[in-house]
Amino acid sequence: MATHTAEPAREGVGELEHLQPEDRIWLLRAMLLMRGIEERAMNLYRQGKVPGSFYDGYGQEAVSAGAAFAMAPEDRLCILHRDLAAHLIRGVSPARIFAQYMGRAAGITAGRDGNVHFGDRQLGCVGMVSMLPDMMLVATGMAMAFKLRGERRCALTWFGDGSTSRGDFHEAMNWAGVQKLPVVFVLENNQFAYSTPVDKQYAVDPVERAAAYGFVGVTVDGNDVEAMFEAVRAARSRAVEGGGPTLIEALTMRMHGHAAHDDMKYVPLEQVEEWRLRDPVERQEKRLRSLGVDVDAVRAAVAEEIDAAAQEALAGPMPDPADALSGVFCEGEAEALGDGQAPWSGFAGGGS
Amino acid sequence: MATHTAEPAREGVGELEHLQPEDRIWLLRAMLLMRGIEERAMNLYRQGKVPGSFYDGYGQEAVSAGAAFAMAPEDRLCILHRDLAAHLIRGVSPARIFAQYMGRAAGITAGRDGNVHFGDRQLGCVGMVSMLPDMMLVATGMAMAFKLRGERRCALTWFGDGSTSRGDFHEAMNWAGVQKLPVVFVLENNQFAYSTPVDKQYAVDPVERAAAYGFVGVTVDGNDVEAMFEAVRAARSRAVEGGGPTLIEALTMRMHGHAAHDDMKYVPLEQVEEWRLRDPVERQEKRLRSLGVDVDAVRAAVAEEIDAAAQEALAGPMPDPADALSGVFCEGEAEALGDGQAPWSGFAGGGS
Amino acid sequence: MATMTYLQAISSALRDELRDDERVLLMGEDIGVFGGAFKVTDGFVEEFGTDRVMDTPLAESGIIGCAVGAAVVGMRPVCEMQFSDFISCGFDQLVNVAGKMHYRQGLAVPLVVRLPSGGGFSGGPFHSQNPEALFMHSPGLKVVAPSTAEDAKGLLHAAIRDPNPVCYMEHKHLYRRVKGEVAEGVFETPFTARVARPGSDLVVIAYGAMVGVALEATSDLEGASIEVLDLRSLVPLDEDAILDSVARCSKVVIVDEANMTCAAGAQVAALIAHRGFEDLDGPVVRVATPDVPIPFSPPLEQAVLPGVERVREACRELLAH
Amino acid sequence: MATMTYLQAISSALRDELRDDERVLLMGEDIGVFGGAFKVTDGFVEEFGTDRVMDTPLAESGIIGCAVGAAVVGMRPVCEMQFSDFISCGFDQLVNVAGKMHYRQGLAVPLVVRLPSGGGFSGGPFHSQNPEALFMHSPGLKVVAPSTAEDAKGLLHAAIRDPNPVCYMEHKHLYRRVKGEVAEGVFETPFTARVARPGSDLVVIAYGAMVGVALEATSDLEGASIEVLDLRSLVPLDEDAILDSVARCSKVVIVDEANMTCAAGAQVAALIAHRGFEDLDGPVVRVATPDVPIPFSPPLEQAVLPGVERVREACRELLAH
Ligand SMILES: Cc1ncc(C[n+]2csc(CCOP(=O)(O)OP(=O)(O)O)c2C)c(N)n1
Ligand SMILES: Cc1ncc(C[n+]2csc(CCOP(=O)(O)OP(=O)(O)O)c2C)c(N)n1
Ligand SMILES: [Mg+2]
Ligand SMILES: [Mg+2]
Repeated sequence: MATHTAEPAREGVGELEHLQPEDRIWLLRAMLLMRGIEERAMNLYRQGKVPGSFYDGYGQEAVSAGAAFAMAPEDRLCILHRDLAAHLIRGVSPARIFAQYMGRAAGITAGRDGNVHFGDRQLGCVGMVSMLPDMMLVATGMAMAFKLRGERRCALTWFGDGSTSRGDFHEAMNWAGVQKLPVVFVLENNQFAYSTPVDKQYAVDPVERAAAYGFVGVTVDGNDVEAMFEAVRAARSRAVEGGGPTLIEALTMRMHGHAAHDDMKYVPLEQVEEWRLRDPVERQEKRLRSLGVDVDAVRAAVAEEIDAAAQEALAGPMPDPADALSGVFCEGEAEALGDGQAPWSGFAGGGS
Repeated sequence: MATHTAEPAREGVGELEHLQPEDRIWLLRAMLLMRGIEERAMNLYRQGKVPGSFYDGYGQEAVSAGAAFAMAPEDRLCILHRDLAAHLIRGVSPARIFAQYMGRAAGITAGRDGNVHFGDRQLGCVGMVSMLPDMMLVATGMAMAFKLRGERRCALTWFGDGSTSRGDFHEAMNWAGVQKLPVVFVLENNQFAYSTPVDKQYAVDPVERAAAYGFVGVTVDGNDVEAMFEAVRAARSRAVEGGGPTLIEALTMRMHGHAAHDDMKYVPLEQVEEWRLRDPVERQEKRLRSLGVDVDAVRAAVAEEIDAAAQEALAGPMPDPADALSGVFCEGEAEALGDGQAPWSGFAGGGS
Repeated sequence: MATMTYLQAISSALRDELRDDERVLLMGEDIGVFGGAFKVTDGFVEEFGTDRVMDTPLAESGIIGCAVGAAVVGMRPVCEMQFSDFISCGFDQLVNVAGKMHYRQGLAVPLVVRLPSGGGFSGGPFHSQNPEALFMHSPGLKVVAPSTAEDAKGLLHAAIRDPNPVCYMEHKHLYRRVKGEVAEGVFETPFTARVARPGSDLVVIAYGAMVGVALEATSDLEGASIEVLDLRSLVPLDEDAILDSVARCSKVVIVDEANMTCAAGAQVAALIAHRGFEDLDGPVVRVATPDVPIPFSPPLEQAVLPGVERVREACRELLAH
Repeated sequence: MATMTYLQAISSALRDELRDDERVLLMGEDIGVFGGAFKVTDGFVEEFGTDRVMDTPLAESGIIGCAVGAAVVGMRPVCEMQFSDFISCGFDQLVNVAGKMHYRQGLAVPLVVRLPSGGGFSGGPFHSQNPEALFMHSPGLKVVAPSTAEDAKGLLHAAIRDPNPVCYMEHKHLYRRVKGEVAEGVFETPFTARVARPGSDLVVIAYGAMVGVALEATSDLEGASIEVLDLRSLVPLDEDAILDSVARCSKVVIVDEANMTCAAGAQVAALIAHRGFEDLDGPVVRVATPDVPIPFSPPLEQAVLPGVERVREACRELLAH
């Protein structure tokens, strides 16, 4: 694959080297889509059209957008609950995402699983389980298979600061380290786990643990989508070159409540205000404007796409209750995950 | 308690300062008892008098002897499967230990649990479960209670190199670190987990993890009983002074198979030979001889004690099958763990 | 007497125990400053402080394991699983460390695990589970499941004062829907069954949220006299009360919300088929959730959860037998 | 045809699959160089290498979780729990990640977990458990439990070729005690029940090690014609075969080694009490291990495990009914 032979040469050079103008616009588009879809979904939730609870990643859009953009079609992802942009970059249509939130038949899980618990298997993604951070082990196992088969592929998963306290975090980090697996762990540190601040979760920043597991740990500004991209691109290329795992801590902030019901009055206002000045979408817009990109046109196109998608989803039916009992077991052949879209220009022919 | 007020003054000074001649003899006695009891029990196993499987700690006696010797009566211990000396120091009689191995009524668990899975609750010890290293969390919880109640007490547990790969290792280390609890974790690194060498268990020595959890990690020669004692004494005093947990890695070697059935042909002979030269019992004997102690007299006394204990145990009955169903639930008042014996001269009136 | 919701009754029991007994300690994720995902401990930190209403790290094995350690040195920990589903992450500590301790070592582990459970609100596969049967199959754990506000309080007091590990199943769907008169102060409800409505033609045996469903489904079945037995406690299981009802009614429908296979209802049915057989006049009918994860979307979820209609149908059929 | 022990049959199935299908991968603690705690994979590393017979870190959640990851990218992992008891440490990954994946996401997880289970050799509370009911109660997991060498091989082939997670219960006590003729090469045994001995007066329903106990206990019961039904598969459960036997024999004794409450036997009894009721001529009798941890000392262990005597007594009583 072009990217793989090309990469070593690229090693070490800065993001500008890797991101063409169309890439940088794609990154903005992904973030705008994520924000716009989640805002619309929140309204639908308020109108009672989205059942259950509702989670969003407002202010964290750069983490999933930048990371997913560095992943190749043949790579595999376990996407978490604040990472909507990753689904969009892999090729999931906004209409299916709205349908998913609303529990409609056209949703990725056809109403079986809730809101953010989905992943399009045809696009190389595994839907998360609620138990955090269980998916770290699934990603580690994918990477283990890639290494055993001698494939130049990589697995990536996101997880939160709170979930670093759970045993599965350790079992995955240790396993990936001792077997030197091609996996990228993106720690999405948004300062809180529900209402619990990080200082009740750990005494030392978890990025420090990477060295104790035998691999690289880096900290990135999680609100800079191009910095996110570059950190993950480098980690991915290390992984496929046999250099082992990387732990990337993306520093960001959860700007909304844990879920729709949460007024987050436990968060100091100053903290929110301070982070508001570092909004990842505005930062990328500023960048692009300075390059002469017509950002308003991008915004307008995204808004239109979202309207159309919401309409399409709202017009779709709910699932058929008669279906409720089917599919507990796979009846036919087990079908492995498929390849996803990979819009980055660095991937020759890697999707739209 | 004398020990507590006395300790701060002692901080920093070497083991000679802390160990009186009678203490150093006690340490040898504990190791000789452990080795002698396990050797005898192994014979009983071969004769079919010990049901199930049989585990021993040959060559690792210093780890449990030195560590337990530094614990006060009011401290609490979770003792593992290669730590027999700790039970002896807390005050469990050899006869009850033989009875335990043989599944007799007089055993500490009265035949309910097997061989090494015991702890005398009246002596402040909790019997281990097989799932490793679950007891790390139990010890952490004890320490949490001590801190919440403002008590100057400490919890200690041992665990093996292999068990550091499990999630509970992490949940305990992280919890103890973030809450700065008075707990001492003794990592008994005997180079193997059953047949699995440490290089398949981790990429970096686990002692390095301590810093990433926010507390001290030290490495000790696990075959030097006085060095073990001193490391744990210092860790305990740090703990009761509010200094938080300590991870102590005791470097040692499993000189026998994982259990009686294991010929350990997966272990390079040179490795065993090299460690044989560092036998912890011989080292302590040499020390004491140079101090003019009559080591042979100590040996003879221990041998006699073991003979008598084995005879006593062999004469005892098996448990009554009619008892098999009782005691699943506690019917009366819940009774907390009691205080153990603490023979170290540093503990005024701490036992025999 | 005061009127309380099921949720207020739980809070009230916790508050009373924290006031009465300094050994009582609450542990859980977001139970302190935030007052818990369902606000059961709302305002508690203000009265009892962050030490006794502890916001723990996100670590269920840690919560159960540390609670065991605290319990054996004299504390009375009450752990909250944010959702009962997450006990799967602390399962080993619960069944192997807490559950087997007293039998193996004679060491009591006075510990309560609160498990907000059950579905009905589009919680999806990971926020709707009813794991009680897993505990029933693990020796050494007691299991209770209140259906009324009164029992929610009394069973929780009894659980906290019990010297053993007790799994306290609190049904999320009842939190604010169920209201009732609750006696003032501390009272302990025994771990026995309760006849929710006496009857003679057929008995519906249920617990937790299914008791309300059973009562509604059978409130008017063409004048048939339908008994509803509320188990309240699953371990110990009140076998005498069950066999009693069967002897009186000779027709039985067993309802539980958990997945059908090996559920609590299976044990009750097996008990009746063995020791109540002679009294039976008709098959031992079960209504439960089929063996599927609980789906998220309302039409799917409603299709799998046992509802009033399914229970009524089952009773009608059996009465006609 | 070759004569093999139960253990050799398991090894043979694993060896055949490793030869036939490069996607097959064995993962577990000490299964490589050492050949496994019970020597099931003895000599495998020499033929297949340490990559395909992988000595993993001591981490059960890691083993199951990584196996799920490998499975969804095209591998066919077969995990060994060193003892079935340790699945408690990987329980969450098994029931929540592996078990629910296909229903939730339409993603198949072809994965086998081998679980050496059962007691009878003073293994004590942590090396003698029979956790199958926990899996039966968790939707999305198949569960099989062979009692003969032939089925040990055929069920393992079928499990490895099944596109779903399968819990393969291998009973430690049978490893070297059970011998039998086993067909050459690869053959798949369907996940259905098997009549181990036909009969007409009473049927004993069992699986795993209890099948042998049932056969021995009923080999000569004053000339009564006793059927023994070997379930072989617990999920799916062969309900037709069960109801069939009940229809023919009208008297039923259900034996399992697991703790009584909510065990597999409870489900079988509940099924019969519901759908086989009309055919019953006597109570549905159960023999199982009482709800205690499995004690270590032989006299205690023998007192709790269901043995030939208890089963014979149960049959005698029921026949006299
Ligand atoms: C094992 C587990 N325990 C509890 C929960 C309930 N819960 C859902 S999200 C959450 C906080 C997660 O915090 P973090 O990992 O930082 O992710 P974030 O939501 O901040 O992105 C909790 C406790 C869970 N999902 N999984
Ligand atoms: C959770 C768990 N998995 C598997 C086992 C089976 N097992 C018993 S001892 C052992 C090796 C333990 O190695 P280590 O932790 O280094 O302790 P050591 O025996 O070397 O002292 C294993 C795998 C276990 N006891 N617990
Ligand atoms: Mg967070
Ligand atoms: Mg070891």
